[in-house]
Amino acid sequence: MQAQLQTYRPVFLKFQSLIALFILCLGISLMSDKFLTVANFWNVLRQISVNVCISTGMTLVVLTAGIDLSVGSILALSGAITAGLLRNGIQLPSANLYIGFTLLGAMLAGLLTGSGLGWFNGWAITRFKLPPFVATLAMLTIARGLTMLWTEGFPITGLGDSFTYLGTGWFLGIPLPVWVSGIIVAVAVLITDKTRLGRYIYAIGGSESASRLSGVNINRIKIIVYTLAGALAAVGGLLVTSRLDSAQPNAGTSYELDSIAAVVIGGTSLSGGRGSILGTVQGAIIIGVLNNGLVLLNVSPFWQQVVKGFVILLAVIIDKRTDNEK
Amino acid sequence: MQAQLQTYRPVFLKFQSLIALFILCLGISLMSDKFLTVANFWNVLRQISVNVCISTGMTLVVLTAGIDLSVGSILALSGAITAGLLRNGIQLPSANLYIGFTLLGAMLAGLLTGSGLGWFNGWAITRFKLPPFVATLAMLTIARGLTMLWTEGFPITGLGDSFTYLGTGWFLGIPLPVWVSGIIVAVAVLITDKTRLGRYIYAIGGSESASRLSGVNINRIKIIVYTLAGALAAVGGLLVTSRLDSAQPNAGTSYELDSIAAVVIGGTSLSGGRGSILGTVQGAIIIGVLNNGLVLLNVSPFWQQVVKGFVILLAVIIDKRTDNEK
Amino acid sequence: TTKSKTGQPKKVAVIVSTLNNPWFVVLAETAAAQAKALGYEAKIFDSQNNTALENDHFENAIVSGFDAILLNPTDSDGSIVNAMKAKEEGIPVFCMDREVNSPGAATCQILSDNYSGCVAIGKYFVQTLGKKAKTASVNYVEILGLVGDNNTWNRSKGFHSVVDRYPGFKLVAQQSADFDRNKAMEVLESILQAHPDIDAVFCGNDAMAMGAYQALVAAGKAKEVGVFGFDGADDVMNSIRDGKIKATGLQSPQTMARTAAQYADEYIKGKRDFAKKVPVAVELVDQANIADYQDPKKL
Amino acid sequence: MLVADDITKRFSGVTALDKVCLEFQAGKVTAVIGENGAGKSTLMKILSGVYPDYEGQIRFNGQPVRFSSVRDAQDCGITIIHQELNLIPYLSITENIFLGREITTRWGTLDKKAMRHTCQQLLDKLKLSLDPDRLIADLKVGQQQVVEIAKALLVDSKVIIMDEPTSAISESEVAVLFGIIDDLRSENKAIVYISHKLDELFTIADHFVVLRDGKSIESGDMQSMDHDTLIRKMVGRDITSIRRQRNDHGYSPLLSVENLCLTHPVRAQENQLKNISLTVGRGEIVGIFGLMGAGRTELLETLFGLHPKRANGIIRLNGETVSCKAPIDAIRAGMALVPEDRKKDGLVLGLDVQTNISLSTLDSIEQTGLLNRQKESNLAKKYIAELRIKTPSEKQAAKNLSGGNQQKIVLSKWLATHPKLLMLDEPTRGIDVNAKNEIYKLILQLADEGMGIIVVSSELPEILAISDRVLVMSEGTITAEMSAEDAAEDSILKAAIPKTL
Ligand SMILES: Nc1ncnc2c1ncn2[C@@H]1O[C@H](COP(=O)(O)OP(=O)(O)OP(=O)(O)O)[C@@H](O)[C@H]1O
Ligand SMILES: Nc1ncnc2c1ncn2[C@@H]1O[C@H](COP(=O)(O)OP(=O)(O)OP(=O)(O)O)[C@@H](O)[C@H]1O
Ligand SMILES: O[C@@H]1[C@H](O)[C@H](O)CO[C@H]1O
Ligand SMILES: [Mg+2]
Ligand SMILES: [Mg+2]
Repeated sequence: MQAQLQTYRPVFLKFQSLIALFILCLGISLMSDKFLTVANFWNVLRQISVNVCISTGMTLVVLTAGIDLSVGSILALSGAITAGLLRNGIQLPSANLYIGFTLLGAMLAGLLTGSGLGWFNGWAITRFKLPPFVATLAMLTIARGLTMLWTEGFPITGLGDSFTYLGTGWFLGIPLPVWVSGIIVAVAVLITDKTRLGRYIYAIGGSESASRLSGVNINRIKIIVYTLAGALAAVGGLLVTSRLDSAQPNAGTSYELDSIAAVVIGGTSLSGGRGSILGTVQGAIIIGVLNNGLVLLNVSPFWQQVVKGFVILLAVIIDKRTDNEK
Repeated sequence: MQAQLQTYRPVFLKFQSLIALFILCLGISLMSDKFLTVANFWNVLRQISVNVCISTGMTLVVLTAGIDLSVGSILALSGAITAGLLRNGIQLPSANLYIGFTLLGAMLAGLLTGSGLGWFNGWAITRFKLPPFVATLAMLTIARGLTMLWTEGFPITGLGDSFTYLGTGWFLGIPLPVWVSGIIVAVAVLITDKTRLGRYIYAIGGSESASRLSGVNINRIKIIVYTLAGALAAVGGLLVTSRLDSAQPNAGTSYELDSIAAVVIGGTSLSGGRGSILGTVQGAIIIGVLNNGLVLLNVSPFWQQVVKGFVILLAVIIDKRTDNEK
Repeated sequence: TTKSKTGQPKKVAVIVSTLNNPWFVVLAETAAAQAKALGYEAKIFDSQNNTALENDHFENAIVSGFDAILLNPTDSDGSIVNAMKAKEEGIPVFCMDREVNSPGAATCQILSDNYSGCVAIGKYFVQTLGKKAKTASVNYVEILGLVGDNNTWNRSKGFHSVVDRYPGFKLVAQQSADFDRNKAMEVLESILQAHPDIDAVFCGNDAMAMGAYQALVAAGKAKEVGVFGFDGADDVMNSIRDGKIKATGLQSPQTMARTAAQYADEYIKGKRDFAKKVPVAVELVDQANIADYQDPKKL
Repeated sequence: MLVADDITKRFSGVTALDKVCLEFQAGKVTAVIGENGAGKSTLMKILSGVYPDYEGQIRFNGQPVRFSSVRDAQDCGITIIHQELNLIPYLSITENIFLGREITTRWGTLDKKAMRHTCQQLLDKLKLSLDPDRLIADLKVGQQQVVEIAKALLVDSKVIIMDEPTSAISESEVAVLFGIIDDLRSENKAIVYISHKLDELFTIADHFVVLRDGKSIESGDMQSMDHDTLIRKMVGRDITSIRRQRNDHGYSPLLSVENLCLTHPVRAQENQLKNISLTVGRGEIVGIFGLMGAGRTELLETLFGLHPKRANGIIRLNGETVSCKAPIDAIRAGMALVPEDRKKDGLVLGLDVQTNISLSTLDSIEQTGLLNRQKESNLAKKYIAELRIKTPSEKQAAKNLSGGNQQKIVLSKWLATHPKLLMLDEPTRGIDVNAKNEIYKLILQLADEGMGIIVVSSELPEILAISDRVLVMSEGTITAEMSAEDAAEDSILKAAIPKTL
């Protein structure tokens, strides 16, 4: 039995957070009867879907003992690229050139942008042995600057119904962003749990030297992981942009903190090698429920921050407690 | 000789960054004749003095393998407390109570606030074994909320000449904030290099378990370090407030990133145990010179961000290079 | 063109509270463009909503020898010191949009009056919803900007100075969305769970008004609930035209910026007597008068 | 002097110590013996204040004591050399030795000079010729262990516990240590000595205590003991010692190395390996002996593709030239390396046994692109059974296993790749007799199945017992080569001693 439990540790360890989450939900629903409704349920899930996408990538990065501060800026740039191409295509009046983009083309371009910048992160980190903090901090600034340059500081708006459907539509009674983030989580769980890549991610985070000696190509795995993180930030960018029907130049500001918070609250260790995607999802849900609950209860904006801070502390303490008692 | 060099490694290792800094300064001064002037020299030093204060505390925290995300909020709250007490004292009309504060009293109250919140960080981290990231992230939110509550969202202004002198005055031809940060750096170098406390800070970051087995009181050291970080953030808060003659409720937002950047660019490892205060000072100078230079060179604000990102990357790469060649 | 003694063109600094918001991008770029048109070298500084950074910009601008500063202050009180510093160096400061709370610090302030702009919106708000208020209570939501920003409170106070005097109006939720479109949408989504029966939303700026409107569309309530914004951003102007958003307070960043640059030019050419304050009216734009604003400005 | 009464210690699920009673006397060296996982280190950690929660009682000089921290025990005069190295990598030797016991000046600042001086004296006493300012991270494991010993000798204590102090050092250092222990004994200190090298125990110990499965089995005078009896008490049965059966026919060539050189990582004009040429045949076991720092680890690492930029020379495996740019190339060519530092390089300690075993052969448990848990656990179970790895299940985290069992996991990991050439660097370091024997058996069996094997070891008896051929290294060159039959201890040692001293 004990052994059985331990088998799935990399996956289910994380269900530790459930207790804190449960207490949190119970508390809010005692205070507001609007909390436990179907509509609000989808509401919360829809609202966290962007953070879930980003945090899934962040989890992979953190599992390798890295960090990615650039996700928010990459999100903004990818969204802006898609929106800009969709809206204006590429126009080079001097060369008398105009390239229009289909919805799919523009979305692909956004995803490629995100993956490309993520790849650059990974390349810089492995090629020059830079601390991930520095490399991705630089990218945070660079991608934000590029977003400003591309948008000239203005939102790009009016992207058409078929694009906004992605962020606002429903399918089989479930909001599309929830589908997207759900599928991403499912694939990421599969990757971390069932594939070589996932295994190597945990191994590198656990001991880079032992992994190298076991024939793992450390640099390759790291580059893949940062590229994925960039791509997932881009997915987040598409979701945000399509929900708002507008690419905001300042989108995603400080999302890196929310995302790392979800990862850490979900029990993944910042020193790598331990944690899981599902834990992160719970971390994101805790943050989402908290934000939602504070608004439902109409806590004043001043008090909200104080309450939020203490609830996060408590949630993590409760998790630690129950974890130790096991 | 080799041995000699290695002795002072914890202190001088950091002079690695000097090369990048030198190249940076050379580049800027070739492009702008305003850069290498006495006025601009004090200018840059005055501008980085707040970051230097905060980053000194951050370095201590990072050396123990921790992190402190709450410095910006603590800075804001401490500044606001000092400003509020100086301006209004404590008024409890219901109890017919009014307590006025002298300049010194109000400043002490600000410093105590910062130290108290820092102590709370350390206490939460050691008592509940919380990841420092989570505990200080919670404090980031809490202290910001408290600042809003205390100021009701409005800046507190008109604090009197004797207080603003701290941020704007000169003494022996050197701006006071530069004196303050200089003295803090000197004391911190002394602590890290010449005292037990400093030794234990490095030891804990190098290996917590080995330090514990050597009889080091880990919790005590950590609490001291986070308290110091809070106190130094408060000093930063006093400097900012007095420089502006106004406590801004949103002061210090995202200073944690600037500060960690200075620490990491200065060669301190985020996994603890390696690095130095002087390295951090150089990191802060690099960032300060970069900000100053980009403005002097009239780089457009959007391009600034892109350029800044690449220069940071380059600076760290150059350091790594020269470090390896040694 | 205007040259300094050395023959270099004279320089004008545009120090703006943030570029992370298109409204200010327009303000800054118009000011810089106007200064250039008048023959100056112009440079934009972005204070990123940080008064201390603004302070750095002032120092840097003074060191690098700018001849005038067009300032959009981060904070009416915190920026006093900065403006004073320039004054001491003999560099004139012209405030745009937001004021600096000190009579002597700036040479001239060209201001958009947030408070009275929102008084106007408050009046319009009461007027449009008043009919319902007679029979039942009007439930409305307020979405605030950054709670640490005093424009947020100037707007809120102006609005409440009117609306709070009418008993039929009930503020069911007051939440902040940091002037951000996405946050406003999410906040209103949640509020709608608690208060599905609201009649109106007042937002501290237009980006939030757009976000709020989208949340209402998603909830199928866009028809019943009136949205009110502030700024006169393109999106909102178009939405008013399409009958989606009720009203906004149109501030004219272009006018303020051009005037400021114009005054700076006059100062440099010798003029010294400027009015301390030049208010630029915030115009209430609603579905009745939107036709007067045919040509949407880029905003 | 120090008495333990009915000490019981439980870890979640495991009873590590079960009512252990024993006694350590002043002026005597008491050997604590037992297999891996018997509970020796756990007991010592209780006696030195590391684990404050336990059942039972400790008496010190007749007084009941209860240590709630390492400090408490230190203040009572109990010092311990831990089995695991407990040094701070980026502090210097001096800083490590004085950690927690710094000398300060009257200003309260650190008295670096005094500490450096004392440290130098200690290092001299231990014959470790290193600058006290060197960082620990730059030292070899063996040197670190000497520093660990120095740390324990710094303060004047009444009880000194040594938990495998010699696992990583070679015989000359052991001799120095024994000299020091003799001095301590004559100063009437109580010394507790734990080691899996039984010969050492006979040399140094006065008394012995046997622990088996967390229980104290027996204690007595060392003099009344012989090798086999001791082993029987420890293991609970007889074990036969292993010796390689010599085979007369030659071996068909497997590995041949010609003129392998490796430049120094910092001083590029200097070579760490100088024109090494060697061969290993199919089914042959080649033992490489050398003193600390002779370059044996570097040799194995270079063969395994860990230093591609600094190495040159020709390596042929199975007649084909191999150029290993990374370990993966070496693995594909059929090589395997069991590294010297198994905790750092051999295992991912936080992952479980089966994950560690499958790490280098994930393709073999893949099915349609996904890892098959069943196959994986079967693979692990197979090796757990074959190598008799003691673990509650294949899902136990590697860090919770004893040293010997950890080493077997590393071996399993490599056997699973079916290598042609297996390189073992100090394969039995810190491993009990029984497990050692099992590992020897395994090595011999693998050789008989046709695998070529290189064993690097600092233990001469080990080299002599299992090798077909012995190479001796010193200062980066091979200084002697002989068949095991002809190998005499003194000629090997002579070849191992550096000429440039
Ligand atoms: N921290 C721990 N958590 C769980 N179990 C532990 C822990 N430390 C030791 N054990 C278990 O307690 C038992 C005794 O371990 P101990 O380290 O004392 O053995 P030992 O006799 O020192 O072995 P070795 O000769 O390998 O050093 C083993 O079964 C071990 O797995
Ligand atoms: N990190 C390092 N820094 C400096 N010199 C090193 C380092 N690692 C190894 N050396 C030097 O390289 C040479 C060979 O070391 P190597 O580890 O191969 O020796 P070894 O024979 O395996 O010894 P050991 O028994 O300690 O493992 C020695 O001279 C050693 O001092
Ligand atoms: O008018 C501007 C914009 O609305 C901005 O969103 C907040 O600050 C105000 O001054
Ligand atoms: Mg042990
Ligand atoms: Mg070796």
